[in-house]
Amino acid sequence: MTALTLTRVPGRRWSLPLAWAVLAPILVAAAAPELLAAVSPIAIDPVNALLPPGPGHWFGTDQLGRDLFTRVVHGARPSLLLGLGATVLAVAAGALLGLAAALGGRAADQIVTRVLDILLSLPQLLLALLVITVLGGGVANVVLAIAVAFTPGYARIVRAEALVVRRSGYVEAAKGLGLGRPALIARHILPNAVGPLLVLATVGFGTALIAGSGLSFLGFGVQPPDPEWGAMLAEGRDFLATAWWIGLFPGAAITATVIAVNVLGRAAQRRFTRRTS
Amino acid sequence: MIQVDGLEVSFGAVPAVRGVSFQVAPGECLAIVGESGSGKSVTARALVGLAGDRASVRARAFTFEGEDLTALTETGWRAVRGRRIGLILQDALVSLDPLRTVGAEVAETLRVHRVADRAERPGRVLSLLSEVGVPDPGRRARQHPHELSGGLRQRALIASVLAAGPSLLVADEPTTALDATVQAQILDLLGRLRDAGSGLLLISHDLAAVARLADRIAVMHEGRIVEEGTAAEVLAEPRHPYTRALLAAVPGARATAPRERGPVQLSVEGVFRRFRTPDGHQQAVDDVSFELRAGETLGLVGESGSGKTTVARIALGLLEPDEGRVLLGGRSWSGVRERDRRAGRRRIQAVYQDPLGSFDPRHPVGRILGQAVALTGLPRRERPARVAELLDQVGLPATLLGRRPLEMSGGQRQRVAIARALAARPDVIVCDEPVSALDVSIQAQILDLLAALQRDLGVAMLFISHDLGVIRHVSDRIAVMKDGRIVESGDAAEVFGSPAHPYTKELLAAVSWDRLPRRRPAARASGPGRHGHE
Amino acid sequence: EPSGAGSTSAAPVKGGALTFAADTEPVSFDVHVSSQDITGAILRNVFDSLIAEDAAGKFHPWLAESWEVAPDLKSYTFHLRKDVKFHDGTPFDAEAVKINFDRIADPATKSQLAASLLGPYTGTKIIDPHTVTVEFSAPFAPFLQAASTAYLGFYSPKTIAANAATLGSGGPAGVGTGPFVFTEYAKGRQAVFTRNPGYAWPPKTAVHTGPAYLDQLTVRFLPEASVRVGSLTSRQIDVAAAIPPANAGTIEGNAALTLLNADYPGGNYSIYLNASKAPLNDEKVRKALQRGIDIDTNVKALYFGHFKRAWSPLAPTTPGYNPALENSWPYDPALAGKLLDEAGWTARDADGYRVKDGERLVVDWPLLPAQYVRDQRDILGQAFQADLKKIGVEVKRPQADIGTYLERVYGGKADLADYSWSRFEPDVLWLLFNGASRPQEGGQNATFLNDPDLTKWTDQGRATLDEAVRADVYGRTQQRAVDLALVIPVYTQSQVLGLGKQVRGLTLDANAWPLFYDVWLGKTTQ
Amino acid sequence: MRTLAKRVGAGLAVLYGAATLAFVSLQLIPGDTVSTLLGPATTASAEVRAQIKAELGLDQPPLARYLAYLGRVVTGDLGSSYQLQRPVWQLIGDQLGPTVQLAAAAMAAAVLIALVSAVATAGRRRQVRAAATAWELVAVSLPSYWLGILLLTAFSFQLPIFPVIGAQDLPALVLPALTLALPIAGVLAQVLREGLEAALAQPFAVTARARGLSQTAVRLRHALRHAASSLATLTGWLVGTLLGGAVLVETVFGRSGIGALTLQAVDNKDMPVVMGVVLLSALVFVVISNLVDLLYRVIDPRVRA
Ligand SMILES: Nc1ncnc2c1ncn2[C@@H]1O[C@H](COP(=O)(O)OP(=O)(O)OP(=O)(O)O)[C@@H](O)[C@H]1O
Ligand SMILES: Nc1ncnc2c1ncn2[C@@H]1O[C@H](COP(=O)(O)OP(=O)(O)OP(=O)(O)O)[C@@H](O)[C@H]1O
Ligand SMILES: [Mg+2]
Ligand SMILES: [Mg+2]
Repeated sequence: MTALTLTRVPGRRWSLPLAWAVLAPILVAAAAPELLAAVSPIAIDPVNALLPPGPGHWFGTDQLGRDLFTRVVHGARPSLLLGLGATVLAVAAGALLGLAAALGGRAADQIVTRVLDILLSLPQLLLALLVITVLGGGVANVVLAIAVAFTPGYARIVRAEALVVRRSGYVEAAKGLGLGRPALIARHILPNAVGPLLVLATVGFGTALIAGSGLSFLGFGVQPPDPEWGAMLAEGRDFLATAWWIGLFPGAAITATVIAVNVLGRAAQRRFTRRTS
Repeated sequence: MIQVDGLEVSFGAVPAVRGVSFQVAPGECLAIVGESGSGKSVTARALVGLAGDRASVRARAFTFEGEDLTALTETGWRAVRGRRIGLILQDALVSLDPLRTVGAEVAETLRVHRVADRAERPGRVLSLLSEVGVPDPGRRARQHPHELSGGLRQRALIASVLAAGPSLLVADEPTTALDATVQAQILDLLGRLRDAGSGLLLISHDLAAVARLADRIAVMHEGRIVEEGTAAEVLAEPRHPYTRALLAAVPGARATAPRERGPVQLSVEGVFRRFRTPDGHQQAVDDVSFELRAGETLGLVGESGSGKTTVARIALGLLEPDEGRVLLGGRSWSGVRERDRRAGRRRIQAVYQDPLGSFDPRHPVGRILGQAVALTGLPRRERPARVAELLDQVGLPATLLGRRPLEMSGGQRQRVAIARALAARPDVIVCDEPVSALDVSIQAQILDLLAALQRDLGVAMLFISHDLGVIRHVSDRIAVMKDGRIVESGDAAEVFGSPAHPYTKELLAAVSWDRLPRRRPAARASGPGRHGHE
Repeated sequence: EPSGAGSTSAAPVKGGALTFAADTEPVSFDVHVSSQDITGAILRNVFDSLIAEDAAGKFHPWLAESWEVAPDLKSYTFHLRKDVKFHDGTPFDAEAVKINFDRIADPATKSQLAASLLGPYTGTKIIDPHTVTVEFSAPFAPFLQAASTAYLGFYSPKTIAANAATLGSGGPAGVGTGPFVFTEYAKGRQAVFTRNPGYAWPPKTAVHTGPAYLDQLTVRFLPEASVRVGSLTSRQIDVAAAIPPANAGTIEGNAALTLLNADYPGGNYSIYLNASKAPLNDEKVRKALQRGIDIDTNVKALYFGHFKRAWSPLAPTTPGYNPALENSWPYDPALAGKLLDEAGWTARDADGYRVKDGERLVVDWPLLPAQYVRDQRDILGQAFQADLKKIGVEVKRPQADIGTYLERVYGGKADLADYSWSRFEPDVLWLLFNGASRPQEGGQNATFLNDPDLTKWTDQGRATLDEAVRADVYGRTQQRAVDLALVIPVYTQSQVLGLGKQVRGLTLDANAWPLFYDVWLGKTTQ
Repeated sequence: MRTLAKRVGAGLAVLYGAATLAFVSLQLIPGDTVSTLLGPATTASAEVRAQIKAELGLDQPPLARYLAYLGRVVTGDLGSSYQLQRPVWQLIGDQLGPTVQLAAAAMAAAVLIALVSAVATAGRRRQVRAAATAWELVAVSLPSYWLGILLLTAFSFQLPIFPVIGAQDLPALVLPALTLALPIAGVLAQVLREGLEAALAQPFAVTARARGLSQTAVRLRHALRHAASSLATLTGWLVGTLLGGAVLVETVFGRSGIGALTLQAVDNKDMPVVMGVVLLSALVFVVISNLVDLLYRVIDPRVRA
């Protein structure tokens, strides 16, 4: 806008590498949990139940004597998949709805915005609960419920973005060059309207993880034996006084992942805005 | 009154101002000119201690009315700002808080410096506003900035700066965003203030504006003052090469004689266009007709909002006229279906005012031009060669192919935009304010490039600008627009020589052609084949 | 015997307010409608019963001074006390009994439990103002036990006339005859009860007579276990129900607190095997499952010894419990393997599961939606899953919504189902094993087998009040159900209560719920 | 006047949609609706089941039920909770107070915390901003039920400062309100700071300082208003988060309120209540977002044009 910038976002020299350093082992755990923890995450050993962290069991053991380190490591994949699955579904549905509204003509816009208005008028948790009331719990349904809860927000962003992009100089310029409508949408409108969303989605990913955990807490979440962090964390709350480690490690894993992804998302956002405005 | 010696400002390790010295006496106007990024604004802000949190400011000497300002604390500065030195910021149109009334902004200065007590303030605000020439100040004071025109906003800003009676006024580009007629009024106002005894430090990249007001001129280049002298001296006998280049870049009248006219390429016949606005309708284009022949340039000039861009979009087939029609190469161009129009699109191309906005921010130059070339139906393997040819035509190196729009300078972007327009080998090019976002020196290069291309390729050009200098420089014929209508048209020389319509007269009167030396033809050597180095 | 924590010699003191934290909140406060344990437990303080049952299963007078049972067990005559008054001053009489029982039986009331406690009820005959005869269309022995529960408690006829439809929402409309008056209910937070000063008709099973000691009883609803335990240890509440076994140690280790442990009567938490379809229609396979699970170790690990492992489908505190079953079918994976071999499941596939005729030995055990899961039964199920894998049986635990779950399990499509059913009465065995207790029609017999013996015995049991006969048929029922491996008893649920040492005289009733009538507050021992 | 009619129309459309959505959800529940309502542990007889079915109108075709339902909703009759045997509007009315109290307290706390955090750190040194960003990120990425349990453990169980018990008095409101507020404050602080920094970067902020205003005065008198208007876009999210968060917070702290009611209703498939809550949320959203719109017009005169 102007050279007169008194305040500028300070470059975060250490936060990006730190975020990657946090995420790297988590990604490895998600890709190949056996590499980090060879034992089965559901192998029980009641004799060694509720051992505090120590040699042999770095994160301690839970009430069935399962090694928590192993469970946290093996929990990476289902947890990330939950976050990712919900986010991908929501982004895809949001993009579709948003674009349909922005590009589909007045009638389509009217219908989609009305529907979005309705969905947006409900708290996300209520939407998720509604889906779960109907479909029941379980990983797939939790993913779906969170996706449904997040879709309207994403759709609205895509719609707004697409409306801006549609009226932008470069779309008009491309039209002036003789580009057809499908090509306009595919090459210019779609990527530019959905781009900002992808950045937002990194933040949404963390939110999805937390939402999943909240559903587990309310008793609607992912059920064992899959060691999913949110469910493990929810489970651990009953042991706060007696075996704090049961909740601490999955909780720390969630918080670390969410913060790291947030930091990366913001960096991407900064880069995106720097590149496009 | 203010004396600055060896002012240095740097941001981190990057120096923005490198040892600038000057002084301003009461009743005197010193103008600092220089291209964008040369450090003018930073200098101005350093004078009130607002160079920025991350700026480190040093000066051998920095005194104001005999007082040393180098050692001033933040509290000390606050007593200086507004009360003794007034700063009119560069971005005049956004320098008033949009959420507060104009009156509140003016009153704030009074309040901060306790110039007037609460009861007196409303009266003072009104008198200040009327002093700077705001009509009906009582109503205006209650309005918000967005309800005011650019000129009024600039005046209100000046009123807020003058409120506490500073003896030195620093005006950073006070007229850039304004129409020519309004510009003249603001400059007059500043002139009156200077005549009343204020010191005036005027900052601009616009020599025309400076020439009108300045007693002395200092030329800044890359953080240094490269030349200083009385206005007459500097304008007439520039010593430093940069000053000369700057002066040479000011567009003069078109040098070449009108050429032979080719066949009619584009004809616009009795076109109307209305837009719906929150409070009714706006007749953006009102019965506009003109025709454009091969090889000629029609200059369309008019103030902001007069409908120029709307005409351009109608001509480009991007907007349907409500009434009237457009013919391209003799065939119907308006009122046809988009599918039928696509074949003809390559015959008429555009260069836009805001090249940045006309490029997909994600696409690198190679892809931007590649897309344009692909649309001409060129076989895939021949495309890279054609892209290279186009780049060469507009004088850009092939190394730019991988750059994205944001990674290029304004001049480079505009050249890419021109290359894109040329890709289709059009018969008509519509240029909508192609140089108004550029520095004067770069402006000249682009104008020369366009002229040379037109000469070589024989295209017809519709050239839109609000800048009379630019229009005069490029046009064979001129059409003057006001409120959606063409109020006057004719050969360039005719219109400039003896304007018939009162509005044209007013427009021309606002520009002080005479204080500027004639443009030297030497500068026209640039053009195709020359590589940009801006 | 469940016993009080305050067996000190100090004399009881009147006065004070006590806060009791419950883990669940009644959905409906209408004892005639609700099927929840918590409803009966809380409202026991507000509603009296015709008779009282002690921990040994003996019946004592309460609102009825005496009673007679017709020899055919088709009618019961009660002689009511004459001095009983509802909280609103209305006298309690035969009319009130009739109005209440008729209300329960009326389908419009939509009773989810009480109506079934009335069984084949046909009506109540008023003999005189203080004598009633309750009549049934078939012999109905369990009625005395049913009549001792809070679910067959009595509302003032006045409140039934005025508020019948809204009794479920709690609060002062719930007018009974009990030692406490329901004064206030804040949904989601608490229910407040105050002493009924005119109370003079406690059951024989109570320690004292006259009004209750406490001025006020507040039931606070704290669903979060950690919050309940934390509130107790920080002395913000006096009594907390449902202490998770994992936290029991914390309370035991606290000098100011006591832990009270009492087994629930009724049906233990057990796994029921669907014997109506392959592969569990083969008794050998069922037996293999029964012996292939290491119940001891897993239950001990998960519940820290606070829940006992079970040997019979009936809990030990229930009358008619068959102790002979104890230790009669220990964990024996070798035997389980042999049984499966005999059943023809000899081959193994790549994953180590047994195969017969190219088909893997898989049992389908649907998982209840998480909000219905208690006591970490899902985790216990994982342990069982792991045990059975060792003997080559794959246990599948599909997740679904409750609708699909009910369709699968109660429609007989699943192989295993797991649940518990508390009630201080061996008649639960009828619910669990009688051929007529078909799940498709509101029954609970998830074995889907109509075994003539089991059906006969459980029918006999409910048709007699003869202790000897009942002990015999119920003992045999338990034995046969285990022998046929229709059931794998897992553990006996237990009420684990935590209370401050200042709480004296707290006893648990036969249903293992705390009774507050005799409770008084002593000096806080710090 | 016309815009008012338009707004009311749009609001009604949202409410109608929400009602329809709730109704459709009920239809989509798989399995036998009555069994589902009753849950697994019941001995309800066939007669009772038939009674419930008739009462819920489940023996009617869906369209007839839908129309009847809409008809009732229009007349303000949200039906009766099957489980609680009370009119839904009465139930909601009873539970509204505590939730409004909680939400209002949380909102106030969140705004206060966010304001302090944002105003104090916007445009400051890197370390200062990093510290602020850090707490905000942690607040945002901590599941709120955990936050609640941790706060309770620290400030009620270990240090007996705030009681769990007297859930309706002021001291007992502190922890739940904070639990609900902190994650919201984290987001608000980020948005506010961004808004403040954007405003401070605007020429008018420099102009104001060039007039002699102090840094703090510029923040408070000029920038804050701009940042506040950037909050307006968050209204929907805020309302949703407050209501949704109430479900978790009310459960942890054992408080009355709409959240607890919702949870119980969802748990028991008490669809009339679920529908009522859906309608209420939509209504609250419509009302609040219109109010904020109006407020926004007061704050930002440019919108009025
Ligand atoms: N806050 C800042 N931080 C870092 N660099 C800055 C800052 N403000 C200005 N600069 C740099 O200082 C140099 C001089 O900028 P300045 O704004 O003074 O140019 P100018 O001559 O006023 O140009 P224009 O004609 O475009 O206004 C530029 O390179 C600019 O990028
Ligand atoms: N899409 C549109 N919708 C509504 N009004 C429009 C639209 N495009 C232009 N206008 C209005 O039509 C009038 C003419 O606009 P136009 O952009 O043609 O002016 P211009 O001469 O190009 O001005 P400038 O020099 O500022 O570019 C203006 O008042 C403008 O607000
Ligand atoms: Mg500048
Ligand atoms: Mg224009």
